[in-house]
Amino acid sequence: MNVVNDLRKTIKKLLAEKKIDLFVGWEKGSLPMAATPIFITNEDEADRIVFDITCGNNLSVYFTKDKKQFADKKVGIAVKGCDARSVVLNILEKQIDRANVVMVGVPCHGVLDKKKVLAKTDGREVLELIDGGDTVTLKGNGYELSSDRSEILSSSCLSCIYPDAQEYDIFVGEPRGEVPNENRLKEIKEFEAMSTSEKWASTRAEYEKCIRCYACRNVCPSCYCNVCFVDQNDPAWIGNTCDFTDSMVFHIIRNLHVAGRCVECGACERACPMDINLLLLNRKVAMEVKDRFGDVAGLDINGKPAMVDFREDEKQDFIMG
Amino acid sequence: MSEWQPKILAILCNWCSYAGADLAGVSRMQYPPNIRVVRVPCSGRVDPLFIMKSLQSGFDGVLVSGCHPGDCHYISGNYVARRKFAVLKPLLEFIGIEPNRVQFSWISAGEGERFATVVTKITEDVRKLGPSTRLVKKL
Amino acid sequence: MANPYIPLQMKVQRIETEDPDRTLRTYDLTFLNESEKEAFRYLPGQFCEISILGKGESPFGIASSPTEPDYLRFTVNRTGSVTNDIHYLRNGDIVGMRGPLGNWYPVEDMKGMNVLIVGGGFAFTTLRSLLIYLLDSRDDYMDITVIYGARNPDLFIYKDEIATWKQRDDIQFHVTIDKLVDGWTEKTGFVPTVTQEVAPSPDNTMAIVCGPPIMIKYTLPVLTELGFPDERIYTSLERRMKCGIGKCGRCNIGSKYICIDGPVFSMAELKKIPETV
Amino acid sequence: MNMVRLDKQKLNDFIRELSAEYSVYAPGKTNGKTEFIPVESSDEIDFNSHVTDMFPKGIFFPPAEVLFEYDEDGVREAQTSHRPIAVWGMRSCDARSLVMLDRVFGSAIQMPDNKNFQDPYWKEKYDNSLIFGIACNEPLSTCFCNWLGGGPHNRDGMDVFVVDAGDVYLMEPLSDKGIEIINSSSCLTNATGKDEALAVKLASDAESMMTAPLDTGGLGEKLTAIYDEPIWSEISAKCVNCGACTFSCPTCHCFDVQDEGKGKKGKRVRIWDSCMFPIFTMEASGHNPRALSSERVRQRIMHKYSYYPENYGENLCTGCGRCVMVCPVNLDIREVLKRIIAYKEQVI
Repeated sequence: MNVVNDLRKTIKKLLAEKKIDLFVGWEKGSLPMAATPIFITNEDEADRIVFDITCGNNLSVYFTKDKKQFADKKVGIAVKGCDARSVVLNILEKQIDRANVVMVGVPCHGVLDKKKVLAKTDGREVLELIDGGDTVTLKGNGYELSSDRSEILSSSCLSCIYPDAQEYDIFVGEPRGEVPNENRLKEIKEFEAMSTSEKWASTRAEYEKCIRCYACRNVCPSCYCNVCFVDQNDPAWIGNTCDFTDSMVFHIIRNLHVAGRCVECGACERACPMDINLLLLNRKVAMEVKDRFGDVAGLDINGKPAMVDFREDEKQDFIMG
Repeated sequence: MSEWQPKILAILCNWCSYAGADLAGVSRMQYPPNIRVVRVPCSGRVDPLFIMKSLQSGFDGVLVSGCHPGDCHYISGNYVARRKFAVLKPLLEFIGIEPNRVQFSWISAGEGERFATVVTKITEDVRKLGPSTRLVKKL
Repeated sequence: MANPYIPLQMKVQRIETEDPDRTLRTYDLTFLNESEKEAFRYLPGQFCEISILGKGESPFGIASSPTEPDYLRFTVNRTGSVTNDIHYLRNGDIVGMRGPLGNWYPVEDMKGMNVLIVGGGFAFTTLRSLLIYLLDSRDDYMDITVIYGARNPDLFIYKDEIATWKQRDDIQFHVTIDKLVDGWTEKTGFVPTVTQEVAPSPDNTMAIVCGPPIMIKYTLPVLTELGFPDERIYTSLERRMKCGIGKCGRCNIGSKYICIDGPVFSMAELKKIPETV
Repeated sequence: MNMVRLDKQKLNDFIRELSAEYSVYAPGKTNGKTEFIPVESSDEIDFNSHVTDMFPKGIFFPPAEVLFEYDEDGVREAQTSHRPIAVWGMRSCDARSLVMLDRVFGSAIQMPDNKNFQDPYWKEKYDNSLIFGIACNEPLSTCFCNWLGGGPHNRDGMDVFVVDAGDVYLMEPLSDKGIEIINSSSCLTNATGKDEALAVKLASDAESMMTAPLDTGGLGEKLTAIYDEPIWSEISAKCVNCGACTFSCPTCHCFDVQDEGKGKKGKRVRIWDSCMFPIFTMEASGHNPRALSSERVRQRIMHKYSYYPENYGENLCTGCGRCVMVCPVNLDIREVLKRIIAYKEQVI
């Protein structure tokens, strides 16, 4: 609760001192499992700000969406570790001017994944959720249960090593520091251990669910092309029907487009109405980028996104002998 | 019906690999007739989308070839391309596309023989895999 | 009931390039099947969806008049992927056609009235249809005035016909270009301004306006100023369209669909719609 | 006709009877999501599903539907040999949505030249269908059907109304087709007065569980009045313009038409589209009448609560709450409606 109070105070101060025109944060949503983005321009509204397990949205998406509603404004933004990396990435890519953004870091202990919560409650509707830190209490019609926080966290949080903003102007609360996470790559390694056919069967089962609503693309702060390659019609690269190969190619190419730019915030996976485990591929790509090029997206504000950079002596084991 | 023959798309850079293919031709080197060549200015021009699109439209294999590192006509095009391929190839393998379907090589203008070897190798690799099915779009 | 999504097949009979840049081409299409030709009845202002199989379809206003039964005429500006492919058509090629779709200019109501036709650029297609239709029963109508503007002299379509119309003494035909160029002897200026100059009388007159959105936007107030009541100003609108039969839901302005409630709307109808034209 | 009872033990037999003539669809689980799937026995039915996660409309208006195929010989209607469709377990909101869609696809739009356009693909499936609705005894917190003229025990769009009454289903046929199927079934017995009383009680219990309805009367006029006001950019500020809401909506029906072909062979397919996407209205010239996010959000709201009611006299929304559940930024349509109704028009 202290974090939330400090955050509110910080926002009020920033607004009062005219350091920012607007603050982007989260407020309590209309559903117990979802906080919702809020844009604050006057101090009174700051009391609506919350920060807890439900604050999953990566707010830096609002810097880059087509409306560019923050253009020419000084914007304060609440950032978790991953959100901060998104902001940094957007700064590196000249989408945001560092001077126009005030990053307020918040200590993140992970955000929830709705589908994991619903698995806990056997699909029963959750009417109230109390974030008690290590345990989270879920209440609904005729039941109340508590869950270990780790059991309902988004897969992105379970593999997270940078829960704090690495780049910030103000940090509210205690930074958690880097989290050594030995099991971080477990899921990927397990997947890699399968045979090619098994991998394909598994991929196919996941991606066949895609209905092409593009929620994954639209909530992604790294996806901000004016015209997305799937929307181009001359040439039309990809069919728009729910043909599986079209959907698969869309997701492969989207993954490559965010290679070295994906901060693994998991917004895409949480936004997916079909519960596709989108992040697995993103994380695999991020792993390759880290292994091969030593780069982690959005970590270094003086860096360069991996895919526009190169070194001459890179490993090229994949080139035919 | 005649025996199935692999159909392979070869995307070659203009300055090295395409010239290498030319050399292989004028030197009358033998290599399998299974490739269809698309010439691009530089391997850096190759959007991974081209590769996916080829697989989707029924090619059994894709070969992308450019200048050796350091020899790019545009100084650094193939370095940037290398990063793309370095990510694309493991990703395709990860999702379960057979590793040998999509291959990359560096072939210089003087390496006619190498061109013949590379084409022979990918043709045999793809022949072993059989017809591509996984990403092929059926109409 | 016939399936409204299935295009009829038509043959390209004649192709004419309208401008030096070759972005505007006129196509005359003929029916492959005599019974389809017999069943095809339309009036000026209606449109068809022309299909290039494998590429898609796009809506085009019919430029021929029902009084020219031998062919259907369309003028196509090369802008997108379908129109691009249409420009690759050769004589004898087959295209798909669905139509006629939409409503038409109020040709019945115009009988016994003066008619003012205001057009701009390559939107003159359905206006050509209307003009030919009126001229083919000339006695049913009173004075006919046409104001037709284009950016430059090259961008008029149906140039030969314009020349013959201008020579007729039973219509007043004004052409105008945006900016004066050497050798131009006709009017110069934007269509709304020229309309103001020509100042056609609103008495017992029906005004039909069709052109680019910006022209329509500035011409309608001029007509109002000249004294035309909203019920006697008609315009033809356009939106991105897919099905053409009121199902796919994208060509709406307000609660109206351009494809079934339009494309022809009276100014009175448009005023009730919140979305601006 | 009076109510009849179906012992839950006999549901499987009943489904089998239906299967003789119909392809039977019911809520089931695929990949962890509930949706309407073809079933052959009651074992496949997911009885816990409330509003299914996905697309009841998909049965009659599939996400991708072939309009025709073509090759060297010309154009042919796609081969469709559908058996008539029976749906078991459709919630009141979803059954109502079909009535709404039928006005667009099924009813003849009379053109001035006496042509009328009906959608043959929709009609073939919907006109021959048999809908078994199921009453909601426990509405969810996201449900707001009672705001929009519906209710948990609403019967619109159903051939047979079904109430889950513990060990039995109470069924009330509402259409001729419904009466026929009830009469021809051997699984049913007559309901008692007690049964009927129970059905009434369940209905009133369910209704009392709903949130207090918002008065949506005059909403259409209000929307028209505030069309040009700045409220729309406030409402749409957090929208990221994905299509999750429209794709999960049982009443959204906008579609795109795409050709898919190779060489001389191919097909024309219609696919679901969403007014949330900028390319929805993007014209070839580059002009886009709804280029801004706020304009697109306004279109969605206007279409549902102003344009459609203007044309057909009823809101194009059943209050099923799916868009509320799937929205990645929690842009709750109920909040939007409340805000619009509470909004004071600014005189411009």
